[in-house]
This record gives sequence, structure tokens and C-alpha cells, in this order.
Amino acid sequence: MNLMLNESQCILRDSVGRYLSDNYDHQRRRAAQSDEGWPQQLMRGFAENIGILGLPFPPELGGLDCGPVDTMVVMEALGGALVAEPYLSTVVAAGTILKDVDTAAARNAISAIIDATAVIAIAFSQDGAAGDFSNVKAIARSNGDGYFLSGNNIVTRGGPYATHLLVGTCMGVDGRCALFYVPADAPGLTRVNYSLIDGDRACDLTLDKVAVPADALLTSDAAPLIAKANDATRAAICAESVGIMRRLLADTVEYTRQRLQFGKPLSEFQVLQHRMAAMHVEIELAASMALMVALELESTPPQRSKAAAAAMARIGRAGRFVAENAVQLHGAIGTTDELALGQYFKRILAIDLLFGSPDMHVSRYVESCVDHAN
Amino acid sequence: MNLMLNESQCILRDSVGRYLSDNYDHQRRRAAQSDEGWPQQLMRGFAENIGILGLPFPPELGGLDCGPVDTMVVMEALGGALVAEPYLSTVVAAGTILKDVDTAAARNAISAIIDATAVIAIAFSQDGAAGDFSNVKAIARSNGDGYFLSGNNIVTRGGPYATHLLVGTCMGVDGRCALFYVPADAPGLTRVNYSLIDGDRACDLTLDKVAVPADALLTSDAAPLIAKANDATRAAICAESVGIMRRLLADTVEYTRQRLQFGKPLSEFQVLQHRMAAMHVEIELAASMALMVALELESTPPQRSKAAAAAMARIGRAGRFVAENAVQLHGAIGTTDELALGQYFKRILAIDLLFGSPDMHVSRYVESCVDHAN
Amino acid sequence: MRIKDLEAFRAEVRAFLDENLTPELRDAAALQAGVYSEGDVCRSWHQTLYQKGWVAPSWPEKYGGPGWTPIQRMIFESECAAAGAPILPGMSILMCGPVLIRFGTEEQKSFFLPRILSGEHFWCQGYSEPQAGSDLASLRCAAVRDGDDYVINGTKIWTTHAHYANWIFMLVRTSTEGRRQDGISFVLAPMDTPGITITPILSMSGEHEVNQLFFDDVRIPMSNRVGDENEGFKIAKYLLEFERGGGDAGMQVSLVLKWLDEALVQAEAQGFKLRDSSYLTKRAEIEIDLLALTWTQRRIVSELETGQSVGDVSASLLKLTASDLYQHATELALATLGPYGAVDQRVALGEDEGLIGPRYGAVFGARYLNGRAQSIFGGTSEIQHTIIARSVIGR
Amino acid sequence: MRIKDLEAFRAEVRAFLDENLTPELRDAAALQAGVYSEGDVCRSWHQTLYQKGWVAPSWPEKYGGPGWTPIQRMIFESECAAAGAPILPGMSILMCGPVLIRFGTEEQKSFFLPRILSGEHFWCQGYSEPQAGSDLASLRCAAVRDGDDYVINGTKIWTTHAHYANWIFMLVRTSTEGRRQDGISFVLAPMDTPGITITPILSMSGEHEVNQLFFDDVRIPMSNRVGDENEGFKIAKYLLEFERGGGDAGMQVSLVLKWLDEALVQAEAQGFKLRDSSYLTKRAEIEIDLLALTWTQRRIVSELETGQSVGDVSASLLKLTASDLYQHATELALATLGPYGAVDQRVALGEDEGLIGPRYGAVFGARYLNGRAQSIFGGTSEIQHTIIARSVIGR
Repeated sequence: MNLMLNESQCILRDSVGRYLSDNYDHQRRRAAQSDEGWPQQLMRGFAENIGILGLPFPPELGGLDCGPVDTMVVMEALGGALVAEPYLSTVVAAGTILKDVDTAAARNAISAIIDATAVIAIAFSQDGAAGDFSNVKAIARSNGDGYFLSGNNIVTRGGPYATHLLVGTCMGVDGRCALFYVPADAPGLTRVNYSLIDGDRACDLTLDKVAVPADALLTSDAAPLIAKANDATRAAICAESVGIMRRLLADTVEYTRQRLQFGKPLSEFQVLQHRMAAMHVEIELAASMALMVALELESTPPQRSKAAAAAMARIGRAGRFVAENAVQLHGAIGTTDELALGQYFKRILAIDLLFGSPDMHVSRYVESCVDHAN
Repeated sequence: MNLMLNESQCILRDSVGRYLSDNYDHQRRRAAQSDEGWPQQLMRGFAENIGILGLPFPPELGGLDCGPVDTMVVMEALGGALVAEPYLSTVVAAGTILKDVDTAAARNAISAIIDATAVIAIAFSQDGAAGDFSNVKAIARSNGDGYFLSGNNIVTRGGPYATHLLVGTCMGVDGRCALFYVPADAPGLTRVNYSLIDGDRACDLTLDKVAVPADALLTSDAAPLIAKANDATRAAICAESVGIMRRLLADTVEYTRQRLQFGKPLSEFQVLQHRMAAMHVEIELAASMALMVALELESTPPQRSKAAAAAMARIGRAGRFVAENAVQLHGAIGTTDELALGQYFKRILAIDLLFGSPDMHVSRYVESCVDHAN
Repeated sequence: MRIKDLEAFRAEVRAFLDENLTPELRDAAALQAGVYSEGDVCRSWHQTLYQKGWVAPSWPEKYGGPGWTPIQRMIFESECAAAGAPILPGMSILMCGPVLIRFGTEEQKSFFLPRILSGEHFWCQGYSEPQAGSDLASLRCAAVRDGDDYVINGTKIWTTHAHYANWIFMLVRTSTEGRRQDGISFVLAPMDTPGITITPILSMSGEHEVNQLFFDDVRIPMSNRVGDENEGFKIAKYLLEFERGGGDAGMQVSLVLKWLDEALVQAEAQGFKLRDSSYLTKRAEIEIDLLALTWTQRRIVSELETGQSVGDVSASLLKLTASDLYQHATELALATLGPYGAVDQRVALGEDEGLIGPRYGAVFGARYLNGRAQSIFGGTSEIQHTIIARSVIGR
Repeated sequence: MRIKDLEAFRAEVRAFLDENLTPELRDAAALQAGVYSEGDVCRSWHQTLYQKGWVAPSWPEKYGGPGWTPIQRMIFESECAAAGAPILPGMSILMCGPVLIRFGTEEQKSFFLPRILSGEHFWCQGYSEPQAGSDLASLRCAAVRDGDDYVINGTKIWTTHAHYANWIFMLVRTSTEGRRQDGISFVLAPMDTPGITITPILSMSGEHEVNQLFFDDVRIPMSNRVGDENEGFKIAKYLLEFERGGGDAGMQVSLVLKWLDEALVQAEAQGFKLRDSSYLTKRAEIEIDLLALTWTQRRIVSELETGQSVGDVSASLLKLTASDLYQHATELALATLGPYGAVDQRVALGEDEGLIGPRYGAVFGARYLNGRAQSIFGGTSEIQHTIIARSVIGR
């Protein structure tokens, strides 16, 4: 159990980092966010140049057959460059599910992910769920050859530009969850699109008797898969957060070394020095938790879920601390829209709101301990 | 509504302060704590020299007829000199109750308080109550002319040297609380005496069919009075805490100005400067809350009780912060038994444990809001 | 003043607010952060208060104040907060007015004060510069004498509402000799003076509240200087205390609590569960902290005579505590929205979709983001700690 | 090492602990803070581990270490913590041993190392002085050459367990020239050398753990110097990293959690209600923080070769985090006692009454009070922040 990255993981980290620094920056991100074509361009770049869209998939489908630690490495790099979407929903969340579904449709979907022709949004969160994606309420009814899907899903990240949606529903009378793979242009599917504070696009989604064929049904016992995908998403978000935090601290250190007040750089004031030390400590603890949850993803579901709750709780706390202090140490300029800093800050905030606050994850952790004890 | 102390309150503050600095110090306190006679000596001094044992009582019984703000002034001074017991239990807690009981026995008890022949301990907390004194479980049964009292009371502060106890019981079948004034040497009453971390003495008390005469019954509808006495105690504890905190900060400022490290006084390190500033802020906010609760003591019971919960919550938090940082800024010497500092620290800790943590009082505040809303 | 009289006064204020605070104004105030134009709402409410004679509670009666005691002012402010009244920007009434009353000439007072009261003059404040933030004494924007005029060259930054204001009060360097803070003067300039240009700066929430100003040979008469030449830093410090100790910090927090309570009702109607113990505990802690802040303000106010500033340590203490509390309160408010908290409502309202998610949360995101500036503008929390430490430790 | 082998190793450790950790030893360890003599418990457990060859997990095999990998050491430590084994003071095995291994002469190694292993030598550490705490380089206790000897005069303070130890390693000033840290040497002295006197210092909890030592013409041979003359500060820094990064911080926190869980069961049996959401939340937060600390230790350990120190930034990070966490954990533990938490058990046990209140809480008060020193001894948390900042900010 050596916890250092191995050679291939280092190569992966460096190649993703280099690709992003050559092909992506703050200005381009801002310009691209008003253009709904942008994520597809970036995804095609990932497919054609560094192959990371195939990261978790088996070689026989054209994937790289990599594990959770490799995903962690990629997500941290994406976080550092602030380009997590739609890699997270498509490769991590949908990928986790599709990999475990042994149908031709799923295999086709994986191939489409790998060659960047499919960009997938996750639609199994529900109104009021606030970070808990497993609260599935939409409905599916059999219509002979296939199904009608009805329901809605709020704040569907990446929904506006997704080619496909993974829709969670309650099936028939037994109330079990099912998962459907639905083309985004299916009749009856409407989207109200909007921007999130971190600049990403999202939508509120309504399905009104959307007809899908029989093979759109990925599984009629989706709960375990949804739980697994949620934990994989959490682990990835943890890694992304670490990447963001490292950048926030690096920018803060750089700024305080340059900015003079009272005749010396801000970085020479002891109070600010100690604040940056505290930020560093938080980041290191966060990085440890991101690694921990990546390694625990392959444990039993209760253990995995508990690890994900712990990591989200601890990293969420670290993220707030680091982000708020990065702004504070920048002073007035930190509160503006002028620096990349503000985008990183808002991304940390969005993660908290979309994926659940530290408080919520501590509650989940407590519940998992109680469950475990019973 | 001028919130500054008026002239007579300033005189009271100064005269108590002067009396204590002339007659009391850290060394004397430590020596005295091994001697169970000490509080009586101090109480006699209060009676003979500054009259504060009569503070809240009506003039016709020999009292000074002062209000809650005067009690605040005295308690803050007692806190600053670390001599709260048994003034708190005798004058504040028992005083609040006895004042509202219109019996000859109560009037006699008040006279005895004023001339320092009675020192009273409060025995209406119960096992597991952890700061909530209104959880009364002892039992009284009528025995013809009087009553038999049975039950127990843990961690009875001042119990070892009290001349009398205020015992709370459940009366008869209707389950209402009653209060009895019981001589400490009554047969059937046993005490296991011990020291608290702040050096005060306490006992676990057991009553085994203790026979008391009919006029020992102060009231058979004690719940409102107990609630009132508890809130008065909380207000007094808040003021005491402020006195302690002021001393902790003053000692810390003094120490950091003298102690040299790396060629300059500790007080010139920015991190320590800001820490002391934060301590000051906490103390000022605490002082405001101590004043607030003193003024609210005469409001309606729900308002009074909510104010007391708010003050205890906020001041408890301030106390921990100030005490822990006072030790931290003193460094190694702060962790020893050599300075008065350690005694002040432990007193703050004892208050938290005996009168309820900030968390507990926030919960009480939440409940009082819910009660109020319903 | 006796309790009975104070209660009568409170009733009078309530009646006035009931009558004059229209639902439109209340709504506008609640949605103020970047959704409606601050200018219109403020002008309207300013006029209403002006007609009543209540627009400048802190001013002496002889200059148009209502002649209230500090306690009456506090009652007025708390009733305004409870009713959800718009909060007027402090630059005119709370900052420029008191400076003129204390340091202005008779001519300056008789010219400016009535125009501030009537709302004819809207002020902004020119203090910070790109290289002079926390370290205000290092400012460089220079005013050079030329005949009876000053000619100003330089820049000012973080100027709130400069795009609404028609006057600016500002600090300029009139000497480079001696200690840095000794060469600074306090001057007034009409915003339409030739040579002043305004560049907007967008905040993290995407709103336009602050600006950078450029001064290019801007000529003003020397009679527009307040106080003696090179004595401006004294006035600046006086004003910073007003800014820090000013009454609206606690008021803003109580507004947030008010919104939270409205949000609670609406959120539950929409299926969000807020009334769990963690939410209630946090809300209670904020309310308790607000109580501590309010009573500290009361204690400080009751040591004051009318019109006096609160002293730098008390001012710093209030500023620090209020900004911290505001940040916690807006954080909790935002959390009540769950995933909808992550929606950029400013963009949504600017596009076709309109407001996304529950109406009660329309500005929670912007308030939280803008709230980050509370611990920075008017002196960072770090500077406030330094000011307090100086007094606590003594030298 | 493969997972399967590690699991076999873990089983071996568990079996050993099951067999050798008597109920008496477990009880003594649980009640260790100031109730039982630390000396006896430690000596007994040291002997048991010594017989097994496991007393010095971090030492190279050639000097008597068990030849474990870092991961095996971590498994051993976590199993010891889970089983509630006594925690041996680190001065002999974790501090003096590694210094001698790295900096000692062959003669020093062959004389001292076997005696440390066997427990014949118990060490204490002479670093701090009354005027040299955080600022260690300002120490003044002087060693002056006299023939083949050093003659030591001065004082050392905060010397843990000096009253049990028979040897001391210490820093002394051997030169007053050059930079302050350049005139310091690292020497070893038997505690029974004439001229050494010990004065106990009682901690806030009333216990005797630390001491002040006075050196009055104390004569030791120059061969008792480790490393070159005036090069002692390098060794001191190496050692401080051990002290800060040493494995027992997380272990102590997991012990506290273990006690908490036992306390929970007992407390509820006695009518205390602990399992409310506030308690469970706090306990979970501590457990989560411990997980973060443990995995950070693991990450750091896996970058190490055997015997190396962890580097000053990592050491400071671990020390800082662990002491903070230990303080929170002991605070929560104490709170489970309600009013009984305020009892001075040390006095009670010394008097006739015996333990007051629930048995599970006998040492929670002392642990909390002694825990205040965790953020001070071995370098204050402030010093740790400074060390980390130096690296983060770079110069």
C-alpha cells in the first residue's frame, strides 16, 4: 500500500495538466461559457489528444481501464484549470453506471462517451434533495414496446448541452428505481436553461410522457448503482476541490508577495503568513481525504458511502476556509470579477450547494455509523 | 434607558473591588480552600464591611433593595477576584426564592443571610441534569406536623460548608415541585464532600427520610420560583464570567508585554496582537450580554428565560475562547499551577460544566423560540 | 426619556412606516442586491423620509435633524429594519453631513447641508487608491494649488455608487513633506467637473456597485476644501469611525434574519426541509450574536453625546463583529436554497428565463457574494484587529 | 508487501496484544493521567515489548528494530491504540535512539542503544529554558571545556519525566560567537551526576509530569557529546521533527474516541443522555478529523525511507493538527460528564472519598487540562504556523 502516485499516474497528471495549460485558460473559459458548443469542443480535445474520456472503461470497449486514483488525478487537474463539467457527469457518474450495465445499449453509450459524441447529464436528483441525488421521484410506465417517462429534475448540470440524459425513475408498482438513457432531443422533454454562479450551464428539466424504446432501460434495480455513482461523483468532486484549493492558495501566495502595504509585501505580515499556513494545512488534509475516498470506492457499499461522507464533510470545510480566506487576503480586488480567483471561489461555493454542505455530509456520516451499528 | 452604570452602582463596584483587593488574593484563596471555615469568614466580612449580603432584599428586612444590575456589578467584581461562592447560591439563588416567599421562616432566613449566619447551598439539581437545575426528583411525604424528605442531589456546590440547604422535591400525588429550607445538620442528611477543579467544595447529598417541620416548606408550587432563581443564577454567572475574562485578558496582556522571545516582547508579534484583540471583542460582547440579561430578569418568564439562554450561550463561548487563548499565549507557564491564571481558567471550565455548555443553552434558546411561537 | 414616552415614539414610527412603506418599496428593498436599480428605490425612500423630517436622524436639530436622543435613533433604526425598509447609502447623511457639521465653514454648511437633506446632492467617497487600500496614508492622488484652485490628478478606486452620485468627497495629497499622513487634505468636487471619468468594476456577483475614478487636471476651487490644508487625515479617521460604527450593520443582519424567517415559511411550502436541528441551531446562534452586537451598540451609544463619533476601538469592534455576522447570516440564507442557491439569478433575470427557483431566494446568492466585501471595505478585519490591539495592549 | 501479508501481520499483532495486554495494564493505561504512576506501567509494557523484539518499531534491524516497513509500523500503532495499550514516553525510543543512530559514534551506539532497548536507560530531554521557549536558539545553559570534560552550569525547564529518568540528552551553549544557533552542542548526562537537582512543577491539573532542572558545575566527559561541537542545533531540529511528526498524536486521539465510546455505554446506563444529535455530530467530526490526520500521516510515511525524519513542514502540520484534535476530543469527553466533569478527581482520590461520579470519566478532566499543553510543548501552534508559512510562502 504505497500511497504515492505511481509512474503512470504521474504521467497522466502531467499530460492532462500540460494539455489544459496549452488549450484552456480563464479568458477562454469565460468566452466559451456563453457558447453552448464549448464543452463538446473540449471533450473532443480530451478524446483526440489525451484519451481521458476512456479512463475508467474496459480496454475491449476502447477504454484505459484505470482506477479511482487515476480519476482522482484527472479531476484534481481539471479542478486546477476549472474545467470539471461535463467530464464529471459523463465519464465519472454515467461511466460508473454504464460500466456495470451489460447491454448493447450501454456498450454503445460507452463508445460514444469515449469518442466524445455523447455528453451526458445526470437527472436523478429531485426537488428539495439538496445534494442527495438518490431521492428519485420521476415515473416510468410501460407502453408496450417501451416506456413513457414523466417527472422533473431541477438544477441539472450540463443539461443544456448534453446529448443524453441519465434519468432515474420509480418503476411500476414495486417502487424500485430504474434508470433510462434518454436522448436530449426526445419529444416531450423540455429544458429551462440557465447559468450557475460558477459559469456552468444547468437546466430544470421536465419530462412529459417522453417515449423511449425498451433498450433505453439500463436497469430496473438502479438503487445500488445510483448509490455507487453518487459516491464516485463525491470522490471526484473531492479531488476537483483539492485542485481548486491548490490554485486558490498559489494565487494568494503570489498576490501577497507582490502587493505592498505599509511599505512591505503583505506576505511579510505574520497574521497573513499564519493564515496561509492554515490554508496549506487544510489543503493537505483535504488531499489525504481525497486519496482515502478514492481508495475506499472499491470497498463494500456501507464502507464506501461512509468514506465518501467523511471526505465530503472534511473537504467541504477545507474548501470554504481556503476560498474565503483567499478572497480576504486579496482584499478589494478579490471581491471583483476581474481575477480568476473569483471564479474559483464561486466554484467552491457551487460545489457546496450542489453536492451538499459539510453539515449535511456529517449528518450522513452519523447516520451511516448508526446504520452500521444496527 | 441609559445603559451606563449610575453613580451608586459605580460606588458599589469600587467598594467591593477595594474590599476584595485589601482582603483577598490568590495565595489566600488557595490556603483558604483547604479550610472549610473560609467562606464563612469572607461572608462575615461582606456583612460587616460592605453590606452586600443584603443587596437584593427589602429595606424592612435590613436589605439594600438593589436590582439585577447591582447584582451584576457585584458578581463581576467577585469574578475578577475569583470569589463567587457562596454569594451566588446564598444571596442570588436562595435570595431570589426567599424574597418571593411571604412566610416568617423565609423572613428569618433572609435576616440570617444578611448577617452571615446562614450560608445556603442549592439542592434542586439532579443526577444527569447537567446544568439544568429545574429537573427536580426528590420526594416529600407528609408526616403529620411536617414532612419526610428523601432523594439525592449530585455536585451540590458549597454543600460541605452550607448551614442550610434549599431542597427541591416532588410533593404528594400531583407531582408539583415544592421547596424546603433544611438545616444542613438535619438527621438523615448525609454528604460526600469533595473539591471541584476550581478549588470550590461540593458534595453529593443524600436525604433519607429527613424530618422537617411544617414551616420548612417554603412553597408547594415551586416551579415558577425555581425557574426564576435559575435565570437569576445564570445572569449572575454571566457577570462573574465577564469579571474572570477581564482578568484573564489583563494578565495575558501584561505577560506578553514582559516576556521576550526572538529579541522582542511577545506583544509585538502581530498574530498575538490580533488574538488579544479578538479576546477583547469577545469580552465586550459578553459584557453586553451580561447587561442585557440583568435588565431582562424583570421581564415576563418566557422572555427572561430566553434572554438567559442567549446570554449563557454567548458568554460561554466567549469564556472558552478567552480562557484557552490566555493559557496559549502564556505558553508553558500557563499550563502550570503556578499562576493565578490557571485558577481563572479552571473556574471558566467549571462554569461551563456546572451551569451548561454553550451548545446546551443554544438548544434551550431554540426550544424557547419554538415554545414562544406555538 | 421615560419608557412610556419611548413606547409612544415607537408607535409613531411604526404608524409612519405602515403608511409609507409601500409593498413595492418593501419588495424592492428585499430584492435590492443587484436586481432593481438601487438609485430609484433610494431616491424615493429618501424623499419620503425628507418630507417627514426624519431623513437625518443623527444630525443636530439646527441643521435639520429630528432632535432625537440616541435611544430614539436606535428605536427608529430597529423599526425600519423590522419593517424591511430600504437602507439608504450612508455617504450623504451618515458621512458627508457629519463631517461638514463638525469641520465645515458656515458657508459650506449652509450651502451643502440643505441639499444633502433634500436629496439634491448624492455623495460618493474617494478614499482608496490602487496602491493605497488598508494603508490609506500612502495615497498619491494629488491636488496642486493653482491660483484659488486645486488641480487634481490621480485615481480613486472602490468608489461605491460613483455612477449615481453628483458630488464626491475625497482625500488628496497636498504635500509630500513630513509624515505621510500629514500631507493629506479633504476636498469636495462635483462629479460633472471636467476631467473626471468613471470606469465600472463588476463585483464577484456580477453587479456594478463600485468604480474606479480617474482625475485628469480636475479643477476645483480651494473653498471646496474642508478643514485646514494637510489636516485631512484627521477628518478621514473621524469618518472611518462613522463608517465602522454606523448603525446599519446590525440592521442589515436583522434584515437577513427577517428574510430567513420568510424563507422558512416559503421553503417548507415547497418541500424543502429547513426546520431541522442544525438549521435551527445556526439560526439561533446568529440571532444570539445579533443580540450581542445590538446590545454592544446600545452600550456604546449610551456613552455618546449626539453627533459624536464612537471612538476608534468601539468603531472597529462593531465593524468587525457586524461584518462577520453578516457573512454568517448570508451563508445560512444561501444554504436554505439547496441546489437553487448555485443559480446565477443575475444572468437568469437578464435572459429570458426570469427568476429560477423559489422567489424568496432571489438575492441570497448576490448577498452572500457581496458580503465577502464587508470584511474588506472600510478597513479589513485584519486592520480592525490591529486598531483594537493597539488599544488593548497599550504602548 | 502485499495486502494479504499485511493482514497476516495485523493478525499477529492482535494475537500478541490479546495475550500480553492484561486487563490491569489496559486499566492502568486508561487511567494513566496522573492517577497511577506512569513509571510502573511504562516499565512493565516496555519489558513486554522488549522481550518480543517490538519495543523500537522505527529502528533499523541492525540496532534491534523489528525490520518493519512504515506500513507495518502504522498497523502496529493502530492496533496498539485500538487495544488501549499504554503509550510509552517517546524520549528514549523515538528521540534519543534515532539521534544516536544518525549522529552517534560507534562507541556511543554500542553503549547506549542496547540499554535503551532493554529499558536500563530511561531518558529525558533538556531543551527549554526559562528564557528560551519558542525561541530555542537563545538558550544559555553553558558547557565549558575543562580538560577532557564539559562543566555545565545553568537550568532547563519543562523537563518531562526527569524524576523517572536516569539519563538526559540536552542542548548546551558551547560558544557565544557567531549566530546564536551556531554555538549549541548536544550532550548526554547521567541524571545522578553530582550537581543536578530537580524541582517539580505541578501542572494545572495538579500532576507532576514536568520539572525544572538546575545544573551546578555538572561535569561530564566530552565523549558524551553527540555530533560536532557547536553543531547541536542541527540535531535539535531533527529531533523536534520527530517530536512533532511522531506517531503517537493520532494514537492518542483514537484512544480518546475509544474512551468516548465506552463512556457512551456507561453514561447511558447511568441516565446521562449523550446520544443526541449535537453529541453525535461532534463525535463524528472528531472521527472524521482523525481520519484526515491518519491518512495524512500515511501519505507522509509512504514518502519516507526507514528512519528518516518527516521534514519540518510535514512534522509541523502533523503536530499542529494532532494537538488541535486532541484538545477537541478531550473537551468532548469531559462534556459527557456533565457536572461531574467539574470534580477534581485527583484531590478526591487523594482524600477519603475515592472517585466521584462515573468511573469512565476518572481522567477526562486531567486529560483535558493536560491537553492544553499539547499546543505549547514541542513548539507552540504559533511556531508551527510560522514554520509552515516559511515553506508555503517561500522567500
